[in-house]
Amino acid sequence: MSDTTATPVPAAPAVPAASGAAAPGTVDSVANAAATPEREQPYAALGLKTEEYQSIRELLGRRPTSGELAMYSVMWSEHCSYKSSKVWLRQFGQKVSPEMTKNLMVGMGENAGVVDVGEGWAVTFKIESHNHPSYIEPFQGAATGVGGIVRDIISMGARPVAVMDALRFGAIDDRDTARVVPGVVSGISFYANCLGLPNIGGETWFDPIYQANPLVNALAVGVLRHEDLHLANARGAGNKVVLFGARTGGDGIGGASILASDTFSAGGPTKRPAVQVGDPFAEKVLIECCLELFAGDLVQGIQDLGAAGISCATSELASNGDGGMAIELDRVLLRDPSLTAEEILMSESQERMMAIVEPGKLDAFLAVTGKWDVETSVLGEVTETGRLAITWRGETIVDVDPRTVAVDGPVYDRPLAYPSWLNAVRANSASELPRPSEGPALRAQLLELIGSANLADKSWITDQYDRYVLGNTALSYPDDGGMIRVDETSGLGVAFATDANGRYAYLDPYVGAQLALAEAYRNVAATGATPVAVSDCLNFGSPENPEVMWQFSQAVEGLADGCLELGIPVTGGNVSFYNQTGDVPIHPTPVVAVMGTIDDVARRVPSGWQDPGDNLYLLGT
Amino acid sequence: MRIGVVTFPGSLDDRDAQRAVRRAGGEAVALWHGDHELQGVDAIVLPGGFSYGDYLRCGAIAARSPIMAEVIAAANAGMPVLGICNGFQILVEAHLLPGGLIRNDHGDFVCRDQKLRVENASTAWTNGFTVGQEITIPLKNAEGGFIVDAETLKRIEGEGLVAFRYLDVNPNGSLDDIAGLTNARGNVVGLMPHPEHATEPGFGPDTPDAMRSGVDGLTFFTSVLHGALARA
Amino acid sequence: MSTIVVEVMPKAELLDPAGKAVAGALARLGKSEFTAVRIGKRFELTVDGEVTDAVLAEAQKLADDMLSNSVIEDVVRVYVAETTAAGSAS
Amino acid sequence: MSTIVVEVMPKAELLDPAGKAVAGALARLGKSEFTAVRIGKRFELTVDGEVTDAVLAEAQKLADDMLSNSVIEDVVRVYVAETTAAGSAS
Ligand SMILES: Nc1ncnc2c1ncn2[C@@H]1O[C@H](COP(=O)(O)OP(=O)(O)O)[C@@H](O)[C@H]1O
Repeated sequence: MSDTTATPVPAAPAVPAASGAAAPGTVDSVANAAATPEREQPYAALGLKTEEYQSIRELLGRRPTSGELAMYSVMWSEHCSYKSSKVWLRQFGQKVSPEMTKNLMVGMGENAGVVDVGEGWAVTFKIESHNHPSYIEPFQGAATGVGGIVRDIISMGARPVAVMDALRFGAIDDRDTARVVPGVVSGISFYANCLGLPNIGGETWFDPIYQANPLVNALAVGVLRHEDLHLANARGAGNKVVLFGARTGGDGIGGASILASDTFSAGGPTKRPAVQVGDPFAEKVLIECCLELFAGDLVQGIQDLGAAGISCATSELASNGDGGMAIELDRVLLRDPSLTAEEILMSESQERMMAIVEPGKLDAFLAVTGKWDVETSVLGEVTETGRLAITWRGETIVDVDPRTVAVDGPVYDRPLAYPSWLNAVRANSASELPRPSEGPALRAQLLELIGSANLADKSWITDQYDRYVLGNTALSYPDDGGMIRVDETSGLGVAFATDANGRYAYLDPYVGAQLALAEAYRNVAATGATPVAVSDCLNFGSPENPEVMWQFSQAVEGLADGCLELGIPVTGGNVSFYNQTGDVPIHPTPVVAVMGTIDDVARRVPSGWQDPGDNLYLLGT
Repeated sequence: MRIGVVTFPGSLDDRDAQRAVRRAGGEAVALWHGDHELQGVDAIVLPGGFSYGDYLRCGAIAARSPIMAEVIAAANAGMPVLGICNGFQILVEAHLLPGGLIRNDHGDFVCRDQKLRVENASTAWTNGFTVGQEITIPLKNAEGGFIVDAETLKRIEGEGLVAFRYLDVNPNGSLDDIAGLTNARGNVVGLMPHPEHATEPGFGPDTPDAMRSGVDGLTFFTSVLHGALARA
Repeated sequence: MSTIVVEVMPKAELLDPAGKAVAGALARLGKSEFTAVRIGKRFELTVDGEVTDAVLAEAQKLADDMLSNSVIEDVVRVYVAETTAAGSAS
Repeated sequence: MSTIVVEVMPKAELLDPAGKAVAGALARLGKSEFTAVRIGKRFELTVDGEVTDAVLAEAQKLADDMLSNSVIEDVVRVYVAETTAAGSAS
């Protein structure tokens, strides 16, 4: 392998690999694992159940090394493996007609779905949650949430062109809301504005049920030419595995697995901080760098690094490829030289990407990353072994079938239970409430409505978002949906709306999910666009609670049935479980994003009055 | 006429500035921060964005990038230079314009359709306006508060170096409602609002006539084009 | 009139993007003697009159609770500045 | 490894809206012992090895030219930090 760190990097000099904490001999190698089968391992602290740990031992035919344990634990977490939701999410792929999928270039399962919008253009979009980190550290949590979803979009080969945010907070007059709301809003504002992505819409909702568990769902949109489509797979033995972007540090180690799979109080496996700090400048440079790499046809496969970092990127790229992968972990550029191999495998440092590059194109690749001052390191190459092999300090510390890590994780068909409280809640209907008919009472009611946080003007939030940048925003605040011009010559455009109503879903998750879909669909249609695709972010309590699991199953079924009825496919999305305070789950909150297309944005329909004298009509029932 | 638009790492509105130049009838030339080459352009735009992440101070690191040596020399020789938002911050950090730009007084990023009054219509970038004209240009920044010591402020006002003033709302606490400045020669202009985002009907600020229809920003670019024609 | 100085720095384990950007700029300018940069905050709190132990304790509490964010920052130091003739902390 | 600390504050005669906002918040919280707040920056520059006079002079120059903007800020102090056992500047 030729020289690795090619970029003439301004910041700190490369850390000599040998200065790490682990002294020689303490590396838990594969050979060591085979020789010490009885060593106790902290699988439970890493979030693995005893049965899961046992099946790892069976898969490997020995105990896992500590590095392998790190990888399996993060990749088999609820957050990364979808182990409780998979059996239900399948419906999105099954309840489809050929008509629905004919414009889908990439469907569920990839980083983000890709829709052919005509004229050689394609659009990719996805909505994702960053709920728990945004409660702990609202500014950085929300900021890195935007960063993560935008990297998903870049990794499809697209230029990110817009973001949206769907937010749910606790009671507006709770003291902690005053900490969370400004932090979240300025985090989103900071990161997306610094990336130069217009914010074209979103939602803001206040309800005490979200007090200690706000929902921060961010959506990103990307645009690409058909031929620029890229996928996360590592093909072609001998091709180089390249890590580029920010250096790897101790951020958020255990963050994803611990945060997303259990309550906050269960501290992380290490003393490392559970939060990540985002650097939107680094991400902006990474975007431009990636687009130049795509334009030069210099990458064969690409994957962003999000939760589970290098564990996820290597195992997913290798699983989706046609062979195996061999990595020297010592080649990862570190910000903190004291990191252990396990921590490097789990680190959630932001603003990193992994690419598969043909050897003949490596120099050209390094020239582009050098131009953008993006630090780059060749970690290893694609092999024919079918194994993911990782070495550290000269010893093999990971030797696994990558599919067992990334694809064939545990799948649970968890028990469901009709909620014991639901009938009582449903019986308590609004029709029982007194209906004021007197002037003063009506007046008081109207004033209360107007004064409610949920109906109030949202410009305090939207004024902190740049809606102009890129010059293609055809609709945004205060319109029902956002709209972006895709092609400056033809006027071809796309529109988006996100909607959800946790209270409806609480009363009836099946219908609630459909109402969210219908509202987003209407909002898109109201802009003049034709709805064509769906992404969703399913925010629920613990899947280990059968009543929550019932809510989840109902919501998915409702959404899948609704999509089939409306004839638009779900192209991807995100599940966020464990949204609860103590034992009290949030209201089931399936946030639905609908995308539409319009052949010329000049024909868009804004939500405000346009001209004096126009007639007013009320449509529908 | 060839108008260069410099891209720094973190520039965001660079392609928008190029589009505005083209809409005005000029030829847009992309310039790169790391080069020492102005490619024979006749005027330069330093676009908006967050060059180098706005870290340290907005515009501070960009003002020290390779191409700025050339830009500063050209500006001192009379070439028209327009700094928009981050570009204004870069001009201030490069000491081509006086004062400093700090965090908005309310602490937040703000995006709004901002009304301005044209105070100086004899610069390279404002000669298509008339003094006192009211225009609407999108404003979007977190660090747009203009500050300067009292003595310099007096000089700026006395010499007519205020190019634009905020009307109705002072969105960031700028002294004397200052939204933009010119140098004494009138070739270097900087302002916080974004004229390039008011150049295309349908994608600009709202006007009383129709939503998103404002194109007041186009005059910045036609001004420099006409000025060049007049000199030719 | 006295001045209490509070110094806050980003936690060493976390990324300091601003410091990184400045370090990068220094390297490009050929100033290789500085290998890393971190950027924190320095607060000057003005106190009318003497700084008693109670006021200093209050400032320490403020530094921990409000002037810094303990999730991502450390309070490095809280101390009373010796004021010069000009009244500015040195 | 040594650390040079550079302290920069907004000029006393200029507006410091961030400091004013914090002072306002303190007043609202009833912390009337603090009558004004100003917020500046604290840089830590890492130097491999000893800090020679030449390096310190270079840091001073850097502080004046780049780490501060003399139009709106003052360099308060440039000094070599005593490093503690943990290696962090104190
Ligand atoms: N968090 C947010 N981010 C971006 N836009 C938002 C956000 N919250 C609300 N909006 C925007 O504010 C406008 C009004 O929203 P909302 O009050 O929910 O009205 P409606 O109920 O009519 O959709 C919409 O354009 C919406 O996209």
